[in-house]
Amino acid sequence: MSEITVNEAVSQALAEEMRRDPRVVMFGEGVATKRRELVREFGEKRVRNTPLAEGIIAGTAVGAAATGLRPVVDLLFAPFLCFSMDEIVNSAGKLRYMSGGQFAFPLVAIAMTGGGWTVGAQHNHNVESWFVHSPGLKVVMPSTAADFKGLLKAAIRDDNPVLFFVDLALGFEPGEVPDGEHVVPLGKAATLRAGRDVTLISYAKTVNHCLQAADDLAKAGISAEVIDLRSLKPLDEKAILASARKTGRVLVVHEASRMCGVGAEVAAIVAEKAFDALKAPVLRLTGPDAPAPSSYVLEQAFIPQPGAIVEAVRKLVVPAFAA
Amino acid sequence: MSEITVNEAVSQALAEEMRRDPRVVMFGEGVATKRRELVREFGEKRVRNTPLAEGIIAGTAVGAAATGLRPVVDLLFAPFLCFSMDEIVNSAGKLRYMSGGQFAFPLVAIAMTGGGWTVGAQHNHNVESWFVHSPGLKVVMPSTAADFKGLLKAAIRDDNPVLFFVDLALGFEPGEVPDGEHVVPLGKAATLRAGRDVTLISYAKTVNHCLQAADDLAKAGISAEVIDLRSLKPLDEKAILASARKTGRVLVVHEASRMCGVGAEVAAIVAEKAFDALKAPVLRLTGPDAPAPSSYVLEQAFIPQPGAIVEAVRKLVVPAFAA
Amino acid sequence: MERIASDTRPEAMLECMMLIRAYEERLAAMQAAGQAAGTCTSVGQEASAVGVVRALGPDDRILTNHRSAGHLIARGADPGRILAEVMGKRDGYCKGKSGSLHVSVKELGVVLTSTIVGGELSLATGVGLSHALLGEQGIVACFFGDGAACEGIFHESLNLAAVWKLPILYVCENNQWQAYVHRKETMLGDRISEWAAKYGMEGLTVDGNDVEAVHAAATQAIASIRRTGKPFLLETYTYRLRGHYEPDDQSYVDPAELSAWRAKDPIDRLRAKLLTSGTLSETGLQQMRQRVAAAIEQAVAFAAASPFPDTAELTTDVYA
Amino acid sequence: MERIASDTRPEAMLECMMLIRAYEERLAAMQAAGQAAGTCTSVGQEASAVGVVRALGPDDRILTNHRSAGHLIARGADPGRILAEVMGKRDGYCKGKSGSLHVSVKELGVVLTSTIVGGELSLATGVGLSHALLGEQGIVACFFGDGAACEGIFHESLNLAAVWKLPILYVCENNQWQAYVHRKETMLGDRISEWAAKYGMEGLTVDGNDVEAVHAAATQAIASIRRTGKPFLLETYTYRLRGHYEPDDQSYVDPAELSAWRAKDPIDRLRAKLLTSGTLSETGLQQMRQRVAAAIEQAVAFAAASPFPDTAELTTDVYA
Ligand SMILES: Cc1ncc(C[n+]2csc(CCOP(=O)(O)OP(=O)(O)O)c2C)c(N)n1
Ligand SMILES: Cc1ncc(C[n+]2csc(CCOP(=O)(O)OP(=O)(O)O)c2C)c(N)n1
Ligand SMILES: [Mg+2]
Ligand SMILES: [Mg+2]
Repeated sequence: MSEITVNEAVSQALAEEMRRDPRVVMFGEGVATKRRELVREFGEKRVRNTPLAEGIIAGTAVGAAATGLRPVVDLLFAPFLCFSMDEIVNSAGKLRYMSGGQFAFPLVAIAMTGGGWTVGAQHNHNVESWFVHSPGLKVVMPSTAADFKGLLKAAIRDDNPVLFFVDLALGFEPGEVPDGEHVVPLGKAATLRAGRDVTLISYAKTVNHCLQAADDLAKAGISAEVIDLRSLKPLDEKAILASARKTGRVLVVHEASRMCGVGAEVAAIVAEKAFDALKAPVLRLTGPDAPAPSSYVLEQAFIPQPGAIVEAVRKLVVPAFAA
Repeated sequence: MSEITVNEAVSQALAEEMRRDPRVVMFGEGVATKRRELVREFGEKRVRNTPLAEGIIAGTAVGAAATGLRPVVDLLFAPFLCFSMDEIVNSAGKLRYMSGGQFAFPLVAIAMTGGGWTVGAQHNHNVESWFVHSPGLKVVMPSTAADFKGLLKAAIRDDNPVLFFVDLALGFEPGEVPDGEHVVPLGKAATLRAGRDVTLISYAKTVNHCLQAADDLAKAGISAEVIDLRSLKPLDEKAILASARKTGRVLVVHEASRMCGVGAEVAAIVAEKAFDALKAPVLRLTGPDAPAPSSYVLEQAFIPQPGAIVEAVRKLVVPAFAA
Repeated sequence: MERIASDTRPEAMLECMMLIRAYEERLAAMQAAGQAAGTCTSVGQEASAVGVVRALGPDDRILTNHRSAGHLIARGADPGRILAEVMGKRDGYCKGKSGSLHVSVKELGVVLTSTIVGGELSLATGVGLSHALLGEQGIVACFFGDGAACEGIFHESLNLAAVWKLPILYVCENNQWQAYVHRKETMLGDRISEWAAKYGMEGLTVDGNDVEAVHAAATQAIASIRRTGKPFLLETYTYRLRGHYEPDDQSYVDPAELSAWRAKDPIDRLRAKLLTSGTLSETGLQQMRQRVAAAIEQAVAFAAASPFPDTAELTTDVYA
Repeated sequence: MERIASDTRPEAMLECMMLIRAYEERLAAMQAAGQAAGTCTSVGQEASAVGVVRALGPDDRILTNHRSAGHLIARGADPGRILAEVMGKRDGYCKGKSGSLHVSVKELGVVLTSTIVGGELSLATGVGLSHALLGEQGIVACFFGDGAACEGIFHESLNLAAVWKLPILYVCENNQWQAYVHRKETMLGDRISEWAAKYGMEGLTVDGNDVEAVHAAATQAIASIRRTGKPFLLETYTYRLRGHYEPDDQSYVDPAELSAWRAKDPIDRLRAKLLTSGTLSETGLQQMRQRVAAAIEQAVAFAAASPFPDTAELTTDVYA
């Protein structure tokens, strides 16, 4: 084990996978400027700056993936994905199917998002659920340094297009990462804390808020289980349902807006498949239906905070405890 | 009342609103070719063909809306919205907020989607939930000629950006439309059939499939209520919950894929706010997590059909009836 | 096993153009009769397809757009399997999943038929990058329309290909139409090849209704790409003789313009030339017609006999 | 009540440039000290902002990009309210909701500061359409960078503006950088104005570090737009003297290039010229400096004193 930051974990994963597989290439706006160490080790052909044009960056990745390369593209901030939707959704996600399985699209698109830097709604928009909704894509959004490393490595090795979202508030978070080869399979949630009374399901930075809330709840005698989804697609239904059945109470927490978010999907799955085990309504605590504000106070108010999580849990749990 | 098709209803709404308000303009690829009658009545300045470029079509609408016009743009098929995501999501949806309320964006973007024409996944992709998830936008997807007319008129009069989705299988469907001014408010669902035992919630063409299923269910002694959401955002939570509380059993049906679709949102709302009234799990019947196939047999298999709806309802209802 | 066609004798190119024409007219007739789904034909543009595709080598790759039947057939694709795909049958090149406007054939190097206008432009640079980085011999031919040239991705694709020096032959089939909109309504200039210079790329416009001229220009452009590694923009100036999407009554088309272009039909032109020069005899022509007709009958029979896919196919091939 | 600035005397333009510089350097210092969020400065590019904006009339509208402080201040915006916005305070032009890179000021005709690179290009045509259809007098000035010129929307915007004859002055501030990438890595040509001809549009490159030259060129271009109704592409060739986003150590910048451009600093240039010609005295300059310093102190005090927005503001202004 060594302690490294999330950003370092990402850099390690990139370097290790480029070393392992010469077909892995990386490009994007400023990639070669910002990742000098990759350029030094792998050369200017495999690590490239691009013109400022997200459509062709993503499209180039799709075409390259179809014909033998395994591109990783940095699309910077999630709202810029709006310029790559055709390439990601209509091409990367659909062309394996539309070609009757003739072509594969092993590529990874990285994008940052989330509050914390007061960059405003055109740099901060949690749109991961768009890609969960779209066929043919996988979606990953880790919360720990170890998972950033292990999931990025798995994403690069996966033969499908993977969206890899980086919650930008986590970049400098340190975390223990296993030494040596460390690959985390896509599609597996992690139970970060076991509990009896309620399940908190989350991903990205709000996982940490759930862990903080669970500490506070423990002091109040409420035992909360905390599940980090990590992969949003494939979604680990088994882990979600096992915990829901165990505690009978579920709160889903994320920073993305509520309507048709990942929380809606998790709640719907629980309401369908763990219905008989539920002791209380399934609750969601999410960002509001509003663009991300820039002002620090508003930005913090946008994000579900530990205090709000505790409060929501009390609503779920107290009637039972009172009874 | 007169019987007209959905396409005619759309044309009537456009003509009436352009007549009523000189600020309403319409443009898009082939709009002036295909809507000669509008060109004749309102002139080439207000009804325009554009170059083949969805980004600037949408962007032009956003800029025009900010400065006094009320544009309606035809973006043809929903997958082409992928080229307009920045303009719709990052500009139209966010700039009112980001300007602190200084600017308004009254515009309507029309797009067709849905199976029935075997046009394949690059012309048929139900992405309405993306826009429901995004702030600042409204989303409409009617099922009857009367609602096509009334909701399009309301959308044009609304001071927010509205996505208006046309299920292309419905274009030639006839329906009774009230004579004279007919405006249907955004955000109100319609109860198309009252029932006791189960609530079927849907929108677009699958509403018709629900009605057919309800007929069949009635023969089997099961009384189904059918709700047509019509507006996906704002979503008529009140109508959803009232019916859920009444029947205690809910099936949500749509053609869009399951994960993070509108069905997930409806199910999550019901699971949270009608929990105590539920007699059975909330079920969803949706298109699969796959691109829309072209082959007619596969395309039909993609769409939730009346038979499948009946079957799903039996799962929901029979235990109770058996008990 | 697919076979890449490579015969560049004028009479072979004529027969190929006739086959494309016969295939598309038959398909349009079937559509009018309700026997097949709608599609886009390339009637009038066969010289562009055959002239360019037959200038390609076996290691070259192709990306094209919704009007791709000509490119596919010129490359050697089986009209029966194309038609089966259009009809959503199991023996279509994509198992019936793609339908009419998205046929790809990996074995022939056809990476993509994109019905997203511009989709081929967005992927071509990546295919070019693969060729450049993986040490492959071939170049990449990317066919697109004058309409696609209005999409932003045109700008992004050409610029990147120029900056990265990718081995791509961009072929703009300027057929004067963008669905129901005349090209003149969408741009002020007349020659799309002139836009190449802006990117620091070579560009050339050729008479797209003269298959020998197209073939010569493409051969030259491809040689230049192979030599320099740099992209090239070739514009084939031509005309869409049928409607945008079958059935289409062309009521929005200026009849004078249409008939002027009908007079330049690329098939009539080459046939007349070959007959006059004696390269082709009337009997030879007659035999060609018979071979073409037989091929079409066989294709129709094949596609008709092919079963629909099993509904289990609905969710296969989504993920690896 | 906002007042549109319109003084075009050289000494007024000098003072305005000094104000912009002082504002941005103060902001960068505050950011370095952790007192404000990151931002993009336009240090070195003040002549482009002031020269163009002061050539606009009161009915003209402006759309700009993330590097907009110069355009805003040149138009008469209050540095205090801009700073308050950057700091997320209630008295910011957008109530603190937009933050640093998205300040719009309706009363000054500033429709948009887009931090989506190219967002200003996508909206400009619509604003132009409003002007054309609603019979408004003004033209639309759309500022964007050389980086934005690589986005597809550049192509789409210019093409549509040309085809529809919209009254738009496109101003490409070619500052040689696109965040952390030098322009030469992203395009083969050197002059973005040359791309105008392709669209059938007039284009011109001007020395972007000479405010009088910029002002003269913009005045001419605007006159042509008012006369013809047609768009115009003006390129101001300049250089970004500070980093992309504060703080930025510029470690990736070639020091020789940077110092060559520092020698062409637009403020030094005009100041020297005005002093030499006697248009400005040393005392006059001293007074200017004092006024600028006072304005900045006032702005900082204003922004510091402004409260943060109430959290109830989180969900207001989302819908009409
Ligand atoms: C992104 C996108 N926008 C619009 C369409 C609808 N459409 C299909 S073909 C076509 C015209 C294309 O014109 P061009 O590129 O010149 O090709 P042509 O059809 O003339 O061969 C249009 C508008 C589409 N398929 N994709
Ligand atoms: C669509 C989009 N892509 C990328 C970025 C990140 N970014 C912000 S500014 C910038 C450079 C812009 O270069 P240019 O247009 O030349 O403007 P300049 O910063 O030089 O003034 C980049 C890449 C962005 N904000 N928006
Ligand atoms: Mg065309
Ligand atoms: Mg720049």
